[in-house]
Amino acid sequence: MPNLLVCYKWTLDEQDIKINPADLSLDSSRAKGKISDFDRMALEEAAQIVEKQGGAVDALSYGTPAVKQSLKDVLSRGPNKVYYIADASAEIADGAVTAKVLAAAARKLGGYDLILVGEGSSDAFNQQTGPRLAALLGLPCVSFVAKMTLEGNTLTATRKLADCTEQVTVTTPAVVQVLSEINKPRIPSMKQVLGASKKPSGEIKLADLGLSPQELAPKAVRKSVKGFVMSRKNVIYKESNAEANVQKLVASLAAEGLR
Amino acid sequence: MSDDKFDVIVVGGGPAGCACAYTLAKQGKSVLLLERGNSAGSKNVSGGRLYTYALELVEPGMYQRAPLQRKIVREQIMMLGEGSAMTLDYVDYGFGEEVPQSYSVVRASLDEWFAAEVEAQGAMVGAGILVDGLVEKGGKIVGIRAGEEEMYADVVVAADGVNSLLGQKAGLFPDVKQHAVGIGVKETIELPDEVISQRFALKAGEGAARVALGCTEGISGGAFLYTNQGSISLGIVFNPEQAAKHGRQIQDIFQDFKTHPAILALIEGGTSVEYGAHLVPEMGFHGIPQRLHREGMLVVGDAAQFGINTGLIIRGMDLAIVSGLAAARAILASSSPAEAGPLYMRQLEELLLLPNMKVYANFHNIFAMPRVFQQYPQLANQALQFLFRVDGKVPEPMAKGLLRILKSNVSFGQLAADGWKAYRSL
Amino acid sequence: MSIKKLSPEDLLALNKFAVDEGNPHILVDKTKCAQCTARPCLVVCPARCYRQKDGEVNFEYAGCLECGTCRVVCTYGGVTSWNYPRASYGVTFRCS
Amino acid sequence: MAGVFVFSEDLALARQLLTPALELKASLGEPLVALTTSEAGAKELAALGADRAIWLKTEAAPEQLALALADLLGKEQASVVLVGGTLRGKHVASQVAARLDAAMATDAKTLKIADGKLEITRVLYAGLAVAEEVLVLPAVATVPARTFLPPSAVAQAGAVETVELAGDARVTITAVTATGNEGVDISAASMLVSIGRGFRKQDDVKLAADLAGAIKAELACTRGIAEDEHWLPIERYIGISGQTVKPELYLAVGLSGQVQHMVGCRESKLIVAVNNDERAPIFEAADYGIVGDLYQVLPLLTAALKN
Repeated sequence: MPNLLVCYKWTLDEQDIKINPADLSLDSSRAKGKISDFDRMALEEAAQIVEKQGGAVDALSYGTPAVKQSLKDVLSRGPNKVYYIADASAEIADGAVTAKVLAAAARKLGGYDLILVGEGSSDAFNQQTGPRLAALLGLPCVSFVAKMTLEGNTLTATRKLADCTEQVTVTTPAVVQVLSEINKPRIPSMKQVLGASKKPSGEIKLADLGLSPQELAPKAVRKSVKGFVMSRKNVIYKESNAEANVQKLVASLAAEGLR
Repeated sequence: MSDDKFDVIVVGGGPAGCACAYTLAKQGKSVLLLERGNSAGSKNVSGGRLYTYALELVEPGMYQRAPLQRKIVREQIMMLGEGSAMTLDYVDYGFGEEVPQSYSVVRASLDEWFAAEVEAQGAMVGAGILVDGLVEKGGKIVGIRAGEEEMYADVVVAADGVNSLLGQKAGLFPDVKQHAVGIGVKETIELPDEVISQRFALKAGEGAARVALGCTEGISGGAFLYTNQGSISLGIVFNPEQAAKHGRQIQDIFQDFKTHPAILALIEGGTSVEYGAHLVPEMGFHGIPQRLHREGMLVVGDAAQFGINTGLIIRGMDLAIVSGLAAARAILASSSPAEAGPLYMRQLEELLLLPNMKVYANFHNIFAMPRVFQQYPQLANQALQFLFRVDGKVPEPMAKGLLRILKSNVSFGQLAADGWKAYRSL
Repeated sequence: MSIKKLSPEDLLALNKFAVDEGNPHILVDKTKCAQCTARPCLVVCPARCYRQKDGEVNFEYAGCLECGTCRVVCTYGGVTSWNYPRASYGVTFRCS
Repeated sequence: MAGVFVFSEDLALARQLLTPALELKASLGEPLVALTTSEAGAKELAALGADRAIWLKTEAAPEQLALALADLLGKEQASVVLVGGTLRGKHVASQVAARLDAAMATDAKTLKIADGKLEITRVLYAGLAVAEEVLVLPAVATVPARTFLPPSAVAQAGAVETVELAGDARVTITAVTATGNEGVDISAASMLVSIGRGFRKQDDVKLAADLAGAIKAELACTRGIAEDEHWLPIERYIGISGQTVKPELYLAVGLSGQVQHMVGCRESKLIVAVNNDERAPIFEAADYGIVGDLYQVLPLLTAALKN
């Protein structure tokens, strides 16, 4: 029976982040955390596999101490146990550091048939954790998976790429990066929510992962972050007479040189 | 004990539910607190003042841990005229010498904190769970249903708010009537804390609470303003029945009030950050349903329509907490679920909730007098304008002028009738 | 930013909503609304979820503040079903 | 040896990559090397300014080359590697970065060298913000299609080399189906009619198709229409995890304009919205808009624009 590991990220909810119009700085003081949207599909996929064919799912996250807020939520989505590395270094960790920390933790935990990740994090959306993790762990990587089945130690997957759809097979252990279309994540039911508080969590200390300060130094550093401001004409026709609206719009398009 | 059976299930993570669950858990009961929002407080809107005594009843000193905003030392009453306003500003640093009498609060943080306190007492807290039904067996309530799943308890406490769908499902009372509630709308406006202190003549940590009349276009209702840490809660409560008849959208009336020069001066430069709305029980003692319990179920807080509005004092959260506490004490004292209901009613008396509400029982009659919301505030403003005006012309004799202003707003008959009615209501 | 009058759209835009697409938590029967001349919902819904267009009452649940006013004022049975949104959906207040 | 390297399995994209790469080459004073999987492609890239163009001779799919490519780039001591930002490209870039222990960023919109480091800009929080990031060298960055125009041909073409690469055979491809998108690349279309949840059933998509036909536009859609309803193929989906487009005209019909969608189209020259919900965020993001029922507006608009 398969042993699965899902890596997830605890991110700020972008809906709670405000742009200060004066200097376009971001105010995230009121922002709540959430399990990164796309990681929910990875959690759901793992949960469905185990619900169908048995086995066990663990979850793993590397984040600032705020990652502890995620434990109940993540456990309500299927995993039997959650491991977390809560360390301030995560605040500035880049894709290189994150993958190294997760790889070291996954190696330490050991024995997983599949490691699942989402297609990108909902904050930075760098989309590199999965393939990087596979490279570091020496595992094959199946990216952008729209559908998957696991039979014994053979994973069959449908990859959706821009120009084609690929059917691939791989012998486990492997890393799978799932597309958001692979499933619709559950709204945890009452019993799943309540059951989560009885499930175990385990903290892994960053210091116990044997990574050197050099390995933990980010190679990509954020220099500035500014809110994006859309500046548009915002000419809206809202009379109750649809024909009048259409005529005005057509005239506007003509004035813009489009027809 | 099995996984799906508790001593008590509390539905709703507001002040009533939390106070109840906290007290029960502290006394060793197995308690499940369920909240439909993703976190407690995330679905809740209130004007924003908590009278501290209620938290003190739950546990002395508890208020010191709570994320309260500002200690209210200024009580203000405002009468708005067209482009003018009269404000009565009462300062009292002595309100509650040892324990400050009241604080402004923001529910998103207050309720979240309270639910965490409940959890720390050993109760199980489940957020993001919508309870949509009750489980009944042999004429008793024995549990709740959320989606396909059920959970069981000796007693279910419905702290599910003013709409109390659960109370209705239990057959305890019919849906609230439109004359019995107010519709409150509220904007939260952020301003630097120092600016708020300055504008309201407050020291750091001190707050002002204001009620305003004359801003509802004659609809029964009034406005409120509370100073928080770094924000101001500004809103109006309308009688929905009258508002509908009046015909102007309530948001538009609210926005006019917000930009009334006397209000604008207080919030200018601020940033609107949230808009909420909520029903408020308005009938006071007479609005309390006949039945607040049946075997296996108690109704607390807004769900029981507990609220006091004297026009000057608006109370809801404290009554919610007291009723939650009353329910908890009743459950702790009862040896069977059947006993809990009558004991709860007795606790509501002993904890002085019902006696308090009885004192103000007829106050809603005052709000049934339409002139309170337009003519009288206007009268006050016109009178003051008359008294303060100096323009070089020969003024009308004072008595004559005041009489003219009085008569233009209200007849002697109306005045006498209103005065008598108000006196009778007190 | 300075304070100005905000339209209902502006006010709702301040809030955080998770819309349960295709799953309205409030059901409105337009044939009932057609018989109602008072239409209090158009005036008192603080989110203006109810709007009149071409003589018809249109209901949009996406900006609902979950207050219950429409249910309470509707005397014609136009609001046929009123529930809270499913868990994790609807409005989330952060500073109220 | 050092160098600025570009790689994309998509030749059109590889050409575009040369433009920022030429600037980086100038800043770093290092040669520009283009990697591609076809011989003709290599020749073409050499003619567009690559000092060297390497034909990666292989039977393997691009992402199967990731580790071998990383070894090649390691041997070449690449300073900067620009990879075409397709899904395959992102896979390759991530694994190359891991193997080289290099910094990496996806979807770089601007790139420059400053203080011996690679500075890029990219969006954060589903488009809410734009970040400047500084990547130490060696650095890997993916660049989305159509971010840059290809450079013009140079007088003297670079050298063309051939390197045979073995693919990683651990992932076996058993079947490949070309996606039925009639060969249309919506990111190349100059006009798009994009649809969202305002459409009640699949048949109604015809209303949008008629409009698109009238103005010779392509159809696009939101994530929900492609992934949940499957009314349009996934390649027509615009958004954070879908396509990014910047047409002359983006006509958004019955879509609310969530930031996750808008990030994919906000660089459009003109955005026009049709939506019955006046408070839909799409109107904030639109130059022109009609508040109204799309079932009523679209036929009128189609008729009006036909002439």
